[in-house]
Amino acid sequence: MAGLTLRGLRKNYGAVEVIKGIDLDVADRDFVVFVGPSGCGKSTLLRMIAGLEKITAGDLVIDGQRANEVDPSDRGLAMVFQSYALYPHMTVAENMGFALKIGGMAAAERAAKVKAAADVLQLAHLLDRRPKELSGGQRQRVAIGRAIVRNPKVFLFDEPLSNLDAALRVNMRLELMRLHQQLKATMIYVTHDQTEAMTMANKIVVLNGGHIEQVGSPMELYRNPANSFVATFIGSPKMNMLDLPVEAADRQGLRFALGNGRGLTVPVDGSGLRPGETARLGIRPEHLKPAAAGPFTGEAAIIEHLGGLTILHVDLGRAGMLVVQAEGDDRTGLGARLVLDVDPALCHVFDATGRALRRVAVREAA
Amino acid sequence: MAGLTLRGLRKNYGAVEVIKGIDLDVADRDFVVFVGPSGCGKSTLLRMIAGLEKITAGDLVIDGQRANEVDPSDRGLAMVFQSYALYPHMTVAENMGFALKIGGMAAAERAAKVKAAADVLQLAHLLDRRPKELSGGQRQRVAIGRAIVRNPKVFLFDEPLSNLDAALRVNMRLELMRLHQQLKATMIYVTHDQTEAMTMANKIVVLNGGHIEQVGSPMELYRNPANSFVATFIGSPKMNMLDLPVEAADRQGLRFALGNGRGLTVPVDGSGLRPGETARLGIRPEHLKPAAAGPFTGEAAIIEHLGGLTILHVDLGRAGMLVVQAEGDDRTGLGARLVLDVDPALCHVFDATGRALRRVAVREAA
Amino acid sequence: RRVRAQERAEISFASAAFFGSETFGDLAKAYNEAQDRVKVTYINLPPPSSSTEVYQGLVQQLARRTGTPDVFSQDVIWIAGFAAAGWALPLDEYFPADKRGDYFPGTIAACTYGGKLTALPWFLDTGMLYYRKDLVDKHGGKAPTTWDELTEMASAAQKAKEVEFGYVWQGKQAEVLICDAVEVIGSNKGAILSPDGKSCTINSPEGVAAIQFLHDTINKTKISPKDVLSWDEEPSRQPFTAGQSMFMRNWSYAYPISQDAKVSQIAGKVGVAPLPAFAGGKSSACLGGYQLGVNANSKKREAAIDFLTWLSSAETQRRIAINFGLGPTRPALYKDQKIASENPFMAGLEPVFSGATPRPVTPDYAKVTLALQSGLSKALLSGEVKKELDAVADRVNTIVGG
Amino acid sequence: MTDIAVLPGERPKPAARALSSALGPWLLLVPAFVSLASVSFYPILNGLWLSLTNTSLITQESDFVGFRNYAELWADPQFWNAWGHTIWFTFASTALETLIGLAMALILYEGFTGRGFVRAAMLVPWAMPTVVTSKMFGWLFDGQHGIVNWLLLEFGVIDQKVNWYGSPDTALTTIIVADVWKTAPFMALLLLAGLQTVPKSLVEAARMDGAKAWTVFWHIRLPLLMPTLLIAGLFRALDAFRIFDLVYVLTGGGPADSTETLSTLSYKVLFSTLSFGYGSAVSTAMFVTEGLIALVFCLFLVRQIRRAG
Amino acid sequence: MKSDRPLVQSLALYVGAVLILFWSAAPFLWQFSTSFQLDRELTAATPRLWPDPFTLEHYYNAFVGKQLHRYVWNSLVVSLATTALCLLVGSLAAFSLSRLDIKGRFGILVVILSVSMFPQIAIVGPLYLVASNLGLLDTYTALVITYLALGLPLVTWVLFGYFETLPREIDEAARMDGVGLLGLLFRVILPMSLPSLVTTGLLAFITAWNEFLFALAFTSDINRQTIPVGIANFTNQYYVPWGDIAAASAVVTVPLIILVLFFQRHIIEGLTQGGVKE
Ligand SMILES: Nc1ncnc2c1ncn2[C@@H]1O[C@H](COP(=O)(O)OP(=O)(O)OP(=O)(O)O)[C@@H](O)[C@H]1O
Ligand SMILES: Nc1ncnc2c1ncn2[C@@H]1O[C@H](COP(=O)(O)OP(=O)(O)OP(=O)(O)O)[C@@H](O)[C@H]1O
Ligand SMILES: [Mg+2]
Ligand SMILES: [Mg+2]
Repeated sequence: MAGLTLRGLRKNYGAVEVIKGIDLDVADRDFVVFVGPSGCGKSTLLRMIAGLEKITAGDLVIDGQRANEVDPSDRGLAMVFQSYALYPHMTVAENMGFALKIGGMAAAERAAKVKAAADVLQLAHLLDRRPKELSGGQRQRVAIGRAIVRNPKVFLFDEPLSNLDAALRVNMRLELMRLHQQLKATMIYVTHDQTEAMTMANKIVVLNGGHIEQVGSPMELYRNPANSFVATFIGSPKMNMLDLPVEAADRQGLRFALGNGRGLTVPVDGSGLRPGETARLGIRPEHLKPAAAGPFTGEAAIIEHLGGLTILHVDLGRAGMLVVQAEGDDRTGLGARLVLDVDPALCHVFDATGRALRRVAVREAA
Repeated sequence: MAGLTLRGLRKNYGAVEVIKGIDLDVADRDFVVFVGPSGCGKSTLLRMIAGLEKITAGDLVIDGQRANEVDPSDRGLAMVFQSYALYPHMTVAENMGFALKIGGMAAAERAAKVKAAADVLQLAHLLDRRPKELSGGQRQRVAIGRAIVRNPKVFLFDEPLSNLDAALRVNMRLELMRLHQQLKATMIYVTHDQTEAMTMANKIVVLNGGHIEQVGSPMELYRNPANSFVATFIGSPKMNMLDLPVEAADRQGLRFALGNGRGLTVPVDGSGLRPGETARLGIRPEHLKPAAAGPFTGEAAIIEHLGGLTILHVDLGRAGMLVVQAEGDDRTGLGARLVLDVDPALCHVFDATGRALRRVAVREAA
Repeated sequence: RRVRAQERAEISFASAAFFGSETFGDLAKAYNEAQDRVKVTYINLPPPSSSTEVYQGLVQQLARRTGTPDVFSQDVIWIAGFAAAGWALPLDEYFPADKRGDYFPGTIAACTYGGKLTALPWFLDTGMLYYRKDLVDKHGGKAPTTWDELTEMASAAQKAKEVEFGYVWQGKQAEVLICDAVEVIGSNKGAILSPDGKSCTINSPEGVAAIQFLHDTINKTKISPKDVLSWDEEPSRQPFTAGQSMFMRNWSYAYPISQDAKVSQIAGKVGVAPLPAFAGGKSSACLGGYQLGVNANSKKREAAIDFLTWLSSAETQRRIAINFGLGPTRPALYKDQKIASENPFMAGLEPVFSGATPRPVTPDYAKVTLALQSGLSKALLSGEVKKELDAVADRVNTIVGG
Repeated sequence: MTDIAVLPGERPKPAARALSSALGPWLLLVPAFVSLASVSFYPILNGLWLSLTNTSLITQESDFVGFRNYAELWADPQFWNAWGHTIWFTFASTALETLIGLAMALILYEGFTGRGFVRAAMLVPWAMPTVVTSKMFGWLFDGQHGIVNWLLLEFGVIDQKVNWYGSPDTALTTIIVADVWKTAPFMALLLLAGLQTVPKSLVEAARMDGAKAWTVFWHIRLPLLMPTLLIAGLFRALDAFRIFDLVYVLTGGGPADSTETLSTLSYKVLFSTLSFGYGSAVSTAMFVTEGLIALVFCLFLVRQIRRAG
Repeated sequence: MKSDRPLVQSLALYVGAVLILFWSAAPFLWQFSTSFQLDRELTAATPRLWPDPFTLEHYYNAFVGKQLHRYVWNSLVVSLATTALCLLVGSLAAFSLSRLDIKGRFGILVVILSVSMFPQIAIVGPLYLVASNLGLLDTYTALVITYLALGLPLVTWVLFGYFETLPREIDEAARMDGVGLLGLLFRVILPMSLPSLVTTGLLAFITAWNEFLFALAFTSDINRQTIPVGIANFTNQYYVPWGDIAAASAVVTVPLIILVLFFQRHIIEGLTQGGVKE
């Protein structure tokens, strides 16, 4: 098992630059998730690491050695494809043993390795089937098994769960996490689903338009997003964003003017902003609570009951909409008038460029 | 707009019965969601209503008239397909106007109708594009637009969102709900995603193996699932199920023996069960709370931080695993020992056939 | 006029398509314009290079016995078959013996089956020896009359490196091989079939010696390249007109080509002569060309005969000789001034045509020729001439005897 | 949207539509069947019948003789000679076309500048009329003036001109070359289409598994291409089995019957000797042999499809 | 993608491409060059690759002497009519087999295909008789009918394969939109199948354009004969005017080459995948 370092990695397709200089360290046994909107370059970056795309500029260092020109099969990586890419003409066992066979391993040894991997993935009873005789989840596990038998330094996954249905997706997610612990392997995982990123990663890399927006642990990103992109991308339902005029701002705090004559002071370093300018206030849905008094007032426009949770879409009128995540089965009726309160210490403020203002007197949220 | 009635609807493919007698009433302006696992017959049922599959037995009544033999295009329904099924060789406007053109409507009138529908869906600027020049969400809206222009009695949707990514799916979900209110239309919607069902439906039909498991409003199903199938299918994370020995049972309650010498009495009509038999205890993850004392003790095996929520997988040892949904950002560490409590009035009990035991002294959950 | 048009007897005429400065369609038109008794419709068949298709097309029409076409043209080798099937009207009463004297005797013989004249000669062609005048002058002065002379002169020229090949002929497994064989065998006093047409005599000593000679030209005297075994007319013509060969056996069509400077490297140096013979034998030339016939089921017999007579008349034959370059079947025309001035080469062909020999006359010719082609090809290739000819003689005997 | 106008559903059209929907599919097949029946079925049945008679245009006979023609065929060395040539021709040209077509397809599958042009050039032989091709090959392989001999001599491959069509050793081979030239592009086209259905991710997965170009081809692309290969091979084999024009124009079956194929034989029997009875027996025997070839291919195909799906 | 290949591999690729070019185009180019050379040069001891002297005589001969343009016209009429009919009839059949619930549709496909296995040699004779009885000899009709049947099996097969890849949901959407059976085919399926129509159209066109045997049997009138027959007719009695034939071949092949060049992409597309990529 091993670490991985990316230094100024770039990729051009003709004149178009798709990956615009990526620097990243992946430590041994990390579970790194690349997340970002569609087309941001996640797959491309992963494929560059795998060796399936040529690197235009920069260095890829695997285990201390520059690997830009190393053949995919010699990098000691294994990849699991979104479409699984199982060989349809081979049985499960043959699929899993193919790499070993090519590597020249003796049949007996190969069978043993395949058996071992199949046991880990509970595939032992399926070894003689062909891919078309398997369910989606089973195929997924075969694809992983094919990676496992090679005993790679690093596992690469490209949206491996996106072809599965919701229930199966949750199961496979857990299974992958279990596997990560069991194999003590380094894993790099691509997804556009922030839930997957949040639950699986110990390090999330948020990509956007070919560059890194932020790197950090899930809760770091959740609590301290570096900019409004990360803030809205991470967390579901996504963070409410209100563009509001600044009433006062200094190093210790920033006061927003709310339409109704009231204000809200957020403890951030507002020294770069002046009164009268507009800044963006970010509030996570679960931090808004119905209360007797509070800075926001509106009426419930849409109510989504999820059973254990209720999502309220509150229309503030001119100021926009707020999404509120209420616990349990909230009984608020459609059209009901709601007053919402929020702990200012949990709010985020972003300047015109989208950069987050530094929190002062950091207080952790509950 | 109109209602719909299904009476003993059946469908055979050769010797295999796929739909095994469905009775259902859909009222005007209902938003009915068919939900169930893959292969349970949702699509088949929807397609029988649409007229795309022949009805083997039973009656389909639309607006008071038997419609079994009516041609699909004459039933006054419109369908939105999972793959959108847009005509690739036509522009958006042509796609939307095609049914009207076939119906012989004059060009000017047609254009007006298409324009009106496009406005509703914010597609007006895309009318001259072809499907392949559209994003997934835009295609989805064109598919809906194609349905809208026909001014149908009932809209039928077959998993219309499953090809979209998570963020878009949430947006389109809201848009569909808005549309339902705006058009005041009757809608029948097929999905296998219980979240969609919960948030969109005013009536959920849970299908399984070709028959109806339960019909009701989302919260009805959530609170009072008729059987263990519905109980686990509805709600996410799904309901914990523990098979436990019955210590005592009567009309007023049922007491489970928990391994550790403690017990849990659930207020259900346990008169059909005897001590010593096994029954299934169902507890929703959000009803389990860490507490100083409680019936369950275990250690945190997997922890999923979702930001606003934390999902704990607690290993009870021999009794199995419990999934706990904790609010906010729970700080429980991996391997931590947890004691969990639950309000017995919120628990469910199912007998050996999976049928839910009737609750006594019904008390609503928070 | 319309009335008169209705009174005219309408007949049809089918023929393979020959090309020239006019077509046979034009001939029919000329006839229609020349008189007002008969009106001819021309049915165009494929060109003679697709003779199998021509044959098939003709047979299918004749076999239906509907009387269409009333008049048709035919290759020499079909005459016996058509006559035996009763499709061809015997013409003896219209062309008594005195009238037949105007034609080459060989062609009249070919038109006769079972003692009856069933076809009328139209135009003609035979195999002939082409030679390089310049080289012949050098190596003996006059065209060879025996195969030995030919071999000698050819070898001499080859040795002197004046030409690559001495003699080119046609050995492809095709109809032309039979023609070449008929000629050598005939020039050795042999024949492929007995005079009654009921047995095969190709494996007689004369026949074997003749075929052995052909084999020797390739393998022993080496005056011929082994390519001749895959050559029919055109491939053999090309090296000759390219100046690579001293002698060539070919039909008359090659003459104008070899004298055309645009195509030929040896224009002006080409002579033609009757094919040589073996010592004691006499030159023999395979008869080709087309003959005319009248459908036995024709309902307009008189009109058909009228047209037939016109087609074969000296006047029309002259026209064909000039406009199509095809040799007349009337010896008299070879002295004709007009032909001589338009197509000067023709005059020299008379002696060649005089020696024309028909191919085996049998109604089963189609089967016989296939067997012969195969057998001769094997004999020439393997060199086991006697053995192969014995074998093919057996096969032919079962065809013609049975 | 709220105006509930007259719904289009009120148009009644019960019986007519039901009928047309039941009969519709068959009605749509009618033109194809009429066409095939009139041009193919009738002659085939006619041929089957004729093969049981001694019909000959020349002898004017047409009597039922049972299986006498087939008995005669069975004992006819010419038939078996032609049969052998035809089978060999079919096998050799199909195999070569497959190999060359596959190589072409593999090259043209890869992206490189000018690929479109090369793809189009590849199809040239296929688009040329067979009549032209055969004349052209007669010309190219001419023993004396052929450019092939000239080139081979120039490059010292041979030391004297080869008489390609005049020697039994080379005649059939040369015809096979001509046929391969003409039809390999068609094969390449089908295989190219087949290659494009092999998902790219499989090839990438194999590369990750350590497979080099050759291994990828041998273990991934080829097995997945197998059904296409078999179908294309079947089409080609059946077509090759009927080879006629090339042989007829180039050698006429010679020398010494060494290039006689079933088509040329049956052509000669049918149209030169006009023995329709015997000739039809030859063509029916051809048909039967083709059926057997098709059967072998189909067996392989079914196995393949079962396996790979 | 292109740059991702190692040098050796690119090199091999280009060598392969050049070989294909040479193998495919060289014979034709040689033929093309022949058409500009004097007949005399063709039989010279050393072949000339470049025409010298250059002559257009063969083209003159072909068009003026042999009236090639008439054959070209006939071929065009016959081939285009065949193509159109093949596409129409073939798409009806393929549509019915692919879209409608016909039992034993694979059996029907196999029958259609097996019909094309019968040796054409054996069909010519009977058909000639039929055609002549119906007075169809020397008509375009006879040729078109025959070529239709010759082209139909492959056209149906390819179109069937293509239709099978088009999603059924499109049909169903159209049915919901009120389209009838033929409307579905002509307004929805066919417009979506353009690549495949191009491919099959080309297949049918080339089949008809190149066919020789039937054309020879059915036509004897220069006003109805097609190019292959015309070229065969160039050979008079024995004389084969190589230069003229080469010229005629060039004339008939070049348009096909241009056609193929133009449609090259669609040809392969038409054989592979359905047009709808979501
Ligand atoms: N072969 C290519 N040629 C040109 N551009 C390409 C190519 N492959 C990808 N791109 C572009 O590169 C960008 C990144 O693509 P990539 O597939 O890495 O996105 P992604 O983040 O994986 O998206 P998704 O979540 O949709 O898979 C996209 O804008 C895409 O259009
Ligand atoms: N044409 C058919 N012939 C035979 N069985 C069929 C056919 N179509 C569907 N089925 C069967 O009917 C059952 C119901 O299929 P259906 O497509 O309605 O499921 P579904 O609930 O829509 O599933 P999914 O969520 O996967 O779309 C399945 O078991 C399926 O295998
Ligand atoms: Mg991707
Ligand atoms: Mg479905």
